[in-house]
Amino acid sequence: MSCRDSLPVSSADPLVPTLAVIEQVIAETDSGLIRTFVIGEESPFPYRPGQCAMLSAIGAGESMIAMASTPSRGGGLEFTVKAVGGNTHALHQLGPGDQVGLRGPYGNGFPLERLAGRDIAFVGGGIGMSGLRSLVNYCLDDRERYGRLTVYSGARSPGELCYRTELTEVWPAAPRTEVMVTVDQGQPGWSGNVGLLPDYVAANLEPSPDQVAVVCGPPVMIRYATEALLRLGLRPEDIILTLELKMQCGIGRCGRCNIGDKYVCRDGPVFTVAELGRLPEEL
Amino acid sequence: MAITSGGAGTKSAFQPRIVAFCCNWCSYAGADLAGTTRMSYPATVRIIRVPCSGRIHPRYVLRALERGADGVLIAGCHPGDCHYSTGNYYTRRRLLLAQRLLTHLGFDQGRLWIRWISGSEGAKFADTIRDMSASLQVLGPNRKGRDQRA
Amino acid sequence: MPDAGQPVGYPAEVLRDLQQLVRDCARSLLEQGEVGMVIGHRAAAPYGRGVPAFVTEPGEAGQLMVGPQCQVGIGKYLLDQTRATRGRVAVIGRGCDILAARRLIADNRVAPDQVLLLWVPCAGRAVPEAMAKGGAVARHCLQCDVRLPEPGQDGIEIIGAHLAGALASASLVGEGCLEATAPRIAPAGPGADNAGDAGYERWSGWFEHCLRCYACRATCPACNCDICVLESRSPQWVERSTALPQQFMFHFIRAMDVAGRCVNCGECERACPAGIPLMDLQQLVAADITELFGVERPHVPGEHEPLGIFDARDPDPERPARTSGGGALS
Amino acid sequence: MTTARDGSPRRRHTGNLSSDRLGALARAALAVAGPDAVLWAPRQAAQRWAWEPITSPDDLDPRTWRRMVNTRISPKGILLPQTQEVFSWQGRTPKIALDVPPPPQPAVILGLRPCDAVAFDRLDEALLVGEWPDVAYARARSRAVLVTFACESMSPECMCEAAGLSPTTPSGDLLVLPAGESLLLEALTAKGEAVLAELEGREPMPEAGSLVDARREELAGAAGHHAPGLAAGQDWTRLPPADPETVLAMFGMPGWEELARPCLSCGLCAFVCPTCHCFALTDEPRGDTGRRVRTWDSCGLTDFMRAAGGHDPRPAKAQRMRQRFLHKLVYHRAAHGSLMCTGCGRCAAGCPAGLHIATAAKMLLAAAEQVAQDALSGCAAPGRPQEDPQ
Repeated sequence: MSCRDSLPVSSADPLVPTLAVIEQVIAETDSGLIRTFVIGEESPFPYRPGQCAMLSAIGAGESMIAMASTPSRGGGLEFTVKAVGGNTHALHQLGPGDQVGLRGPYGNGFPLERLAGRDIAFVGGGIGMSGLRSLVNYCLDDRERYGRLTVYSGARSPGELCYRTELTEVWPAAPRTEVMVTVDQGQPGWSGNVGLLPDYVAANLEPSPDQVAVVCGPPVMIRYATEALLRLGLRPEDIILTLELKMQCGIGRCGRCNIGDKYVCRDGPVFTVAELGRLPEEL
Repeated sequence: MAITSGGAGTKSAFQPRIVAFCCNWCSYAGADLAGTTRMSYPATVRIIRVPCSGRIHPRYVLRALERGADGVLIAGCHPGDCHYSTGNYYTRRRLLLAQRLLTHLGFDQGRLWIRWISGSEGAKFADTIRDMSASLQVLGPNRKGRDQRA
Repeated sequence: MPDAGQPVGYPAEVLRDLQQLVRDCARSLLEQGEVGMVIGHRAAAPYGRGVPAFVTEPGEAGQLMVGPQCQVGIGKYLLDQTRATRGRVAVIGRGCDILAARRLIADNRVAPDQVLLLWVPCAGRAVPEAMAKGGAVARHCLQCDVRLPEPGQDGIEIIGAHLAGALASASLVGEGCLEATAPRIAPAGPGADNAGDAGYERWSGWFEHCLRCYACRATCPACNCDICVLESRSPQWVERSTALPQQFMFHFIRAMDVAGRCVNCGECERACPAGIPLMDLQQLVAADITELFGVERPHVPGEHEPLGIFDARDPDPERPARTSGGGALS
Repeated sequence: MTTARDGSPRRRHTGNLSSDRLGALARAALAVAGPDAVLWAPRQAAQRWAWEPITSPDDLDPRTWRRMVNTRISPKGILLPQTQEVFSWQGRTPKIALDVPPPPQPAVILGLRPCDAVAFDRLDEALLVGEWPDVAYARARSRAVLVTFACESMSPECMCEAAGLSPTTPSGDLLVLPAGESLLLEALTAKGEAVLAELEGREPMPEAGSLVDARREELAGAAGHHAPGLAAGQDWTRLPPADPETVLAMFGMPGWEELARPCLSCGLCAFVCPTCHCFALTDEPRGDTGRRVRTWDSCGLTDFMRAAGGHDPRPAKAQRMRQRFLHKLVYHRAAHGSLMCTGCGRCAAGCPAGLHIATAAKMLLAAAEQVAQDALSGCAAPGRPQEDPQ
């Protein structure tokens, strides 16, 4: 193996994070279980929408989180984090001025070139909206480059919807942009749609010939949303999914997040349904 | 709680670190009494209150030794006096066996003490800690099973 | 089946008859619908060693085998298979397999009416590496007291009772029998060579090589929890790193959690890739249980676990021990 | 002029060393590896062979190694330790400071079997190729000197031939072919040549090119003597890794369920394996300090893929076992062109349930064969299961 001749012995270990500082913490949901962390005044690295980074409350572990901010706007990195495990709970204890471990960017990101000129449906369930938010804002910042934009956002309840200002005010006001919101369970005062996100998309999306869909959410939602989009006539290569599996290294080495010979952390997390069709089904 | 620096040793003398698991109903009250009546015993004991000595799994003992204790005291109600009638009988079996197992693994026998201390036995608590501390001073610091970073 | 040489302990004709009985029994149980599955052993390369067989068709009963080559303890498979199988599941096994099954029943992990236990007499389990040299039995088989079926037990049938006599007199120790003659670690009582620092160094030497592969836990019939404390991350009793304190923690917790429930099957020691004499620890604990609490044969699952009951007259740490030999407790 | 294993052009460099001068070879390798290098060799303790650090190289006796087929546990841990500190920290936020550990001491690994030496090439592929190479492994690997000893005997568990290798596969930096009282040496890399040059500076040695060739042929012939193992006659290199249809057929075989039935979900197979490299990262806090460690992990353990929140794509042991065998025999090859099994046989010898990779390989070969046949006959059917793995 010739790789031994050019061993990266002097490089820094990619598993060692740098320390970054939290600038701001925004509670996204009524329950407080989902918060957005703004980290640093500027991003320490260039990135594209759909990429992820490893965020760590030092001492509590590490989690792979999608960037919710867009590189088109500068400023710090934003991560929307749901308190699920040890590390994410520990992150939720932190506030402005606190340090976090940060390494990245990881993953392939969205195929921006292939989205140019297309009508895009964004389908985001729950915390899955975070990666899509990066892409929506990226598209809005270069609005002429893309066709009609439709954001389908779903959550368990109205109180669990993330990015409410953007969903209700900012994005609907943008040119040729529509926002469709649904919740699994309504509550008093909620006048929007009640129903599962895949059904909502199936009932409302009228795909144009130029239609693509970008889907992110929990595995079950991804499965049903994909079926709905295929039934609507979208081609498998026009359905773009961002997946999540348990990840630890983020760099395709720890052997955890593979689907066939692809690693979700390194070769993904963004795959088209066509690409996944050629891989074993392990989600 | 009145705690003095126990032992008559010199300044450089080794002060054993003791973790004492005390049952809520008897031994913790006993320790409390030792404090309120201003009995003196070594300050290097750390008391962990448990609802019953039956709550104590033997792994707690090894974890304490791993994380820096030199000795571990399990203190419960006298046999027959358990607040939950029989909890300490089970403890007695379990910890006697744990004591044997630790010995089989090469741990010093005197690292784990089991004592019955009632709520009125403040003096017994203070005496036990003093005796234990003196005996651990002879044994020296525990290095077995100990995390060097702890 | 490749020739594995003359197996230790088993006269060839006894082995042949026993095997036939086992196959006939399994076939008839399946034919009559008494059970949905028979768990036993079948031969596999290399060495013709016996690996687990899960027989569901009467026609497959002919693959079942018995004898020293049967390596794998099969009792623990009841945990999976009673849940996955329609009808009862039969285990045709040696004393250690039967005790393993009884362990699962005693722990309420398997319902007694879901299983049928068939006890086959045994003359020891061979060590695979030694098979080519004529065989050698595993160390703990020498101390085994359930080689021959014990009659009159509920829910247990005996296969080949009339052949037990021939096996009872069989010698367990054959040529090249390195493993069986390896000395046990003596109890580390006060004054013993193994006490204190020497004992600690000895176990450190073994535990240093522990890979934390969980093979001991995976094979142990007493380790039958759905969620294992050794893997718990919150609270985390054992960290993943293989530093020596973590190794002691791992083996102490395991030894303590199976204390009084160990069936003396030797599976942990057989499975350990680092060759740690894990059964030494268990046998020392078993001897302690007998000595301290007067429980004879603590490896045989009974109505109560020795640590699940108590006696008001148990030795007391504040008073001199009731029996001598174990040493005064502090 | 030929090309060395590491790609450097070179002339052939061989030597003939007396068997009792192994210590000199070890010292030469240590000199090349560096002043603080550690020597590792197989040693017999408590009836089993294990890799141990050796402080007195002159006491090594290669004749005792003839009784050893291989060590019970692979040498991968010498360069890829089971527990490795990634970094340590001190202080609480907002005053945390990180510190990285010093690089490991260089290692000389003497007495490797070819299967284990080739395994390091596989680890190189898995850990070093592509973006984000594993720097910790690279540091250990770049300074290590690997001295391989060809096998004079094989056990029934040996499967290197099914994995496309042989008892004399040129592997490591320097290959040693034991021949009676001689050790025939051939340098395979620039590092190996440096060792030979260093050795020649200490002990003049004759060239041994033709002896090496003859002995290699002899030993390769002897390989046929090995006992009939389950892998006898199999050729795993025939598994087509890159064809999605075949991969899906192998993945979808119903036989996985039956194959995995005896599996007890321990991690032994991965932990004794010389090529398994999956790892876990965990934090070990101690008050205001702590460290993040990287430890071996196994795809067979139940919590390997379980995410925070409980989602687990492989909850059944059949799924976990399928992942293991497909990773070894198919996925790695699709990505890197080589099998991630070198046939050392440790997993088969050690499996407490008696499971054997050759049983899986047989099923996979049959499934692949079926796809090929179906393609020929024009009907696209999914791979059919092999009912009885035996």
